[in-house]
Amino acid sequence: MAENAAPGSKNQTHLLEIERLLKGAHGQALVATEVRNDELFADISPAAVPDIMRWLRDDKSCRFDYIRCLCGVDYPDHVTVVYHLFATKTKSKITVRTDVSKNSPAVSSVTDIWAGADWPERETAEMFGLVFEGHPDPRRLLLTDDNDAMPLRKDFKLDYGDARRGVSE
Amino acid sequence: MAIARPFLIALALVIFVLSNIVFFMWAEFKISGRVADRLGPMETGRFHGWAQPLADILKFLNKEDIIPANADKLIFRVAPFVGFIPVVMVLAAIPYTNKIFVRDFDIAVFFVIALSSFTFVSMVMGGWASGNKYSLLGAFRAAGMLLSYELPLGLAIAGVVMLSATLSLIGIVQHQTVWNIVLQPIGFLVFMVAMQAELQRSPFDLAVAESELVAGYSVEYSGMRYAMFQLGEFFGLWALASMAVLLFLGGWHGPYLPGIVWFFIKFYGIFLFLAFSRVSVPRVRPDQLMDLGWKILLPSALVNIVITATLIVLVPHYQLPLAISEFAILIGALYLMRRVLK
Amino acid sequence: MNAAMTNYYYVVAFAIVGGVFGGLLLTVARIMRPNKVNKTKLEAYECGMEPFEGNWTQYSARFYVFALVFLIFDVEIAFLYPWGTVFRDFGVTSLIEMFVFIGVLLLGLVYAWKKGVLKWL
Amino acid sequence: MPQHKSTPQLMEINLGPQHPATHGVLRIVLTLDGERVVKAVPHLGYLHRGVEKIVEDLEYFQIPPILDRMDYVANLNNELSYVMGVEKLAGLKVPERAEYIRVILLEFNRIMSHFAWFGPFTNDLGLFGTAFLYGLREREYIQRLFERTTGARMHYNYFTYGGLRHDIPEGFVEEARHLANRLPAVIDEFEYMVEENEIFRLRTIGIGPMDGKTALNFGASGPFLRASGIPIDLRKDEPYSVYDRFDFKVCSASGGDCFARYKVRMDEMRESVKIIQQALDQMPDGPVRAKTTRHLKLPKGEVYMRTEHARGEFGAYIVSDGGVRPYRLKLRSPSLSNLMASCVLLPGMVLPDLIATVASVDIVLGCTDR
Repeated sequence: MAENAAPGSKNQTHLLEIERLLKGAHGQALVATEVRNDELFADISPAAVPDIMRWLRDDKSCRFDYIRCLCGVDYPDHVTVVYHLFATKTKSKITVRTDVSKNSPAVSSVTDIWAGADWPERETAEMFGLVFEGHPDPRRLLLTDDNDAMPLRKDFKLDYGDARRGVSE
Repeated sequence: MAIARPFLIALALVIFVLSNIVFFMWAEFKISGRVADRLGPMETGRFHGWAQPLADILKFLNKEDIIPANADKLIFRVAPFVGFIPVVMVLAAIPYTNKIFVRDFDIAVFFVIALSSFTFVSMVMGGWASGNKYSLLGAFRAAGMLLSYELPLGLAIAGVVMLSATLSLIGIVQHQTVWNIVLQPIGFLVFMVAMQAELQRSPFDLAVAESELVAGYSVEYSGMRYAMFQLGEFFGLWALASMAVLLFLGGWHGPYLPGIVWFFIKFYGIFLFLAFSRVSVPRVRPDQLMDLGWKILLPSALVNIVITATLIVLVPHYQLPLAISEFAILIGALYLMRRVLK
Repeated sequence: MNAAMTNYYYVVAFAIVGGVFGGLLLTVARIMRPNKVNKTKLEAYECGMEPFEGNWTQYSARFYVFALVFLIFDVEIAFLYPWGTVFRDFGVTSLIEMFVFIGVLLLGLVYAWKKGVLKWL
Repeated sequence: MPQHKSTPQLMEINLGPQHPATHGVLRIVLTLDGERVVKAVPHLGYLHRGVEKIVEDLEYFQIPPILDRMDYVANLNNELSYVMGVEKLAGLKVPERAEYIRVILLEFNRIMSHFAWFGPFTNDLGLFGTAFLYGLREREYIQRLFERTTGARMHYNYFTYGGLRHDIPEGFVEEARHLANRLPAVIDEFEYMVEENEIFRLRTIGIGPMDGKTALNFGASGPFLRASGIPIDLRKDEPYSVYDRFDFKVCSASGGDCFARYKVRMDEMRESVKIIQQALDQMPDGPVRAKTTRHLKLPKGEVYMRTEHARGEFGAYIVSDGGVRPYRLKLRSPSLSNLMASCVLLPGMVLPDLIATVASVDIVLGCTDR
């Protein structure tokens, strides 16, 4: 499939170049980076989110001008916020992950960088109990206003009643 | 007996028109069905759903009548009657042939125009009194349409009045040796467009505007009260379609067949036009509607009057020049409009 | 009774029949229909939500201008009809007079148009 | 004449959730000045069923039927992103025949979805019923093929990791070819029906224009984005499945108004027909399903798989902890982003234009709310 570009392909080289530039510009905030399957993965510290994101959009070798997906993943000790970015010119992809601690679940909003992060951030906020600092309209998106549950956290269990009887483990 | 006579005539006429309306409703179901490539009602009454309108009326009778708590109850109750009674009164002035008519009014044209615009008044009243925002928006729109389409309608008829020098509908028909549609194509077109607006038929059904205002002025009306608005509209259709036939299509004139048959052939021709136009064009926007009324229809109607008056006074045999110049202007204007819109 | 009076007698009769007929329909409906109102049913419809406050609002000022222009032209129609029935008896004079009348009103329309008050929205 | 200057009294009104033109249960709280929209605040969540939470309790093979219930107009397109993501994580190789059948069904599904958009769109413009039923009629012909193939009318549950649930029925190819040959004339008919209509043009041209840059910034995708003059189509840009073997062009239009959105969808259907015809010609024989186990265990890892849904980019972000259930499955819905983008257009519009614009975006609330 066209998916798995061979190592050393044009795209791969470009991603490695971005990885190098990223390390140079924001090395101290990077936790880990990896190029796999035509995609760059970068783990960053939450404090560096606004800087790195703005750099990713504005730097002329990156130009990640399109936010595909913003979501959270709940782990036992932290919530990871995952940004899937895309550059429409070079067609390169990057996945940025940042681990937000559950004690102070705050991360800077990226709505001023990509307006498309608006509703996904609202959704992530209500589903995981996060706070996106600087979000222009931090209301709930899908849940009712009086619902304080954080449904997508793992400690929130669905109650099926009898509906799941007989489903194998 | 002389005192009871008008009442009996009125009752007979209302029942006659009502039976026609039942047919209208059925025909509209079937036409809009066939146009949309489906069958329309097929079950009610076995034969092609002929009883569907009756079933609808029965349903209206069975519906709960709800008057919202914050409605202006008096006006809310009165509004359907304001829409219904004037269009029944109009029936008194409409002749069907030179023998079959109720009364020959010498100002029949005036009378019909004046009373048929009461429909809008009832909409404004009903929409305002409902105490609902959607109906209020519908009422705004109805009022705007009343203001904008009353004028072209009246001015389009003025040309006909000038040709026949009378306001009596019977007189106007008798005067039409050549149908007025030939002499007054601009007037006819303006009349037809304004008529659709007066009747709240698509593309001018803005006061109802299902996809925008849910049901416009009639949001809060249910059951028979709602049905009365509908009945009023159908009676209005009866009145204005008859007017179109009498003023522009030569009324009962026609070869071979008796006059009354000709009248209804033409009448149902107009009805078919209305039924088809309803299902084939989208709705216009309120501002486009106003623009059409004020900036196209009103000036065209005035141009029509000016041409007609000038030719009648200055040219002895004015009929042929009038027809030629009107058609020339009409075709030119339509061509220009198409160019602009493309 | 003269003809005009008879005409209007007929009109009144038609009005009464219309009113009685409508009333009859409502009465029949009143007998047939159920009547189980509750508070929710009596609420104003607003797409299934509880309505916001204030169901009546002001009319737009534009509306008033429309109504004025309408009134002027409606008066014109009222003059045009009787004129239309008799104007050929007076020949060119009546023609010019009416043209001046229409012209003045048309100027008014053009003025209103240019001023931009014929914008609905 | 002095203009009216004092502050007008504004009217606050709910448009939806129970409204004929909000395509389900979208609720927009409008602040109106007359009929001019001053402020439009969308409220979502009336169809929120917690898909992302439910799937965490399901095994991988149980998930596609849940996804069918998201975008209930283009169901197969929903399934694709997810099954391809699982395949990628598991390293499954899908048989060629299955890929081709997938493409054929996906493109038919796209056409169905566009038909189901076209009808309601004209309905919202006030062409009551006519074009709506034409759209549904054509949809029904394709629907029959789907019913025969998958055994279900709406919730197909036909794609599965490793291929398809079962092979196509007897006579599928002939019927599909017949449908595909018929469709261009149908699309021409639809265009003729509305495009020559002055009122349709007046109501759509120049209404709700969105420039490409804004659309991109808002993460819009699909026909909505392409109508703004940005020809991004994942089938072409990041080819998945066997899309790189077909000859088709990415349709885009300039203007970004309602008419452009309409035009793009119409053109796109023609391209879909081309893809279907090519796929039918090239389709090989063979198995339709790779060897897999029922209780599939995915290796630890994550994948973001995106496909070109009928409405735009549909993404499935699967995080696996090595078990039989996904640790997290995020579904990126194209309707959500497109709706979000279109909502900035609404203030300043008049009510009928607002209805037309929201309708032109082609939202499905099941997909938006998940």
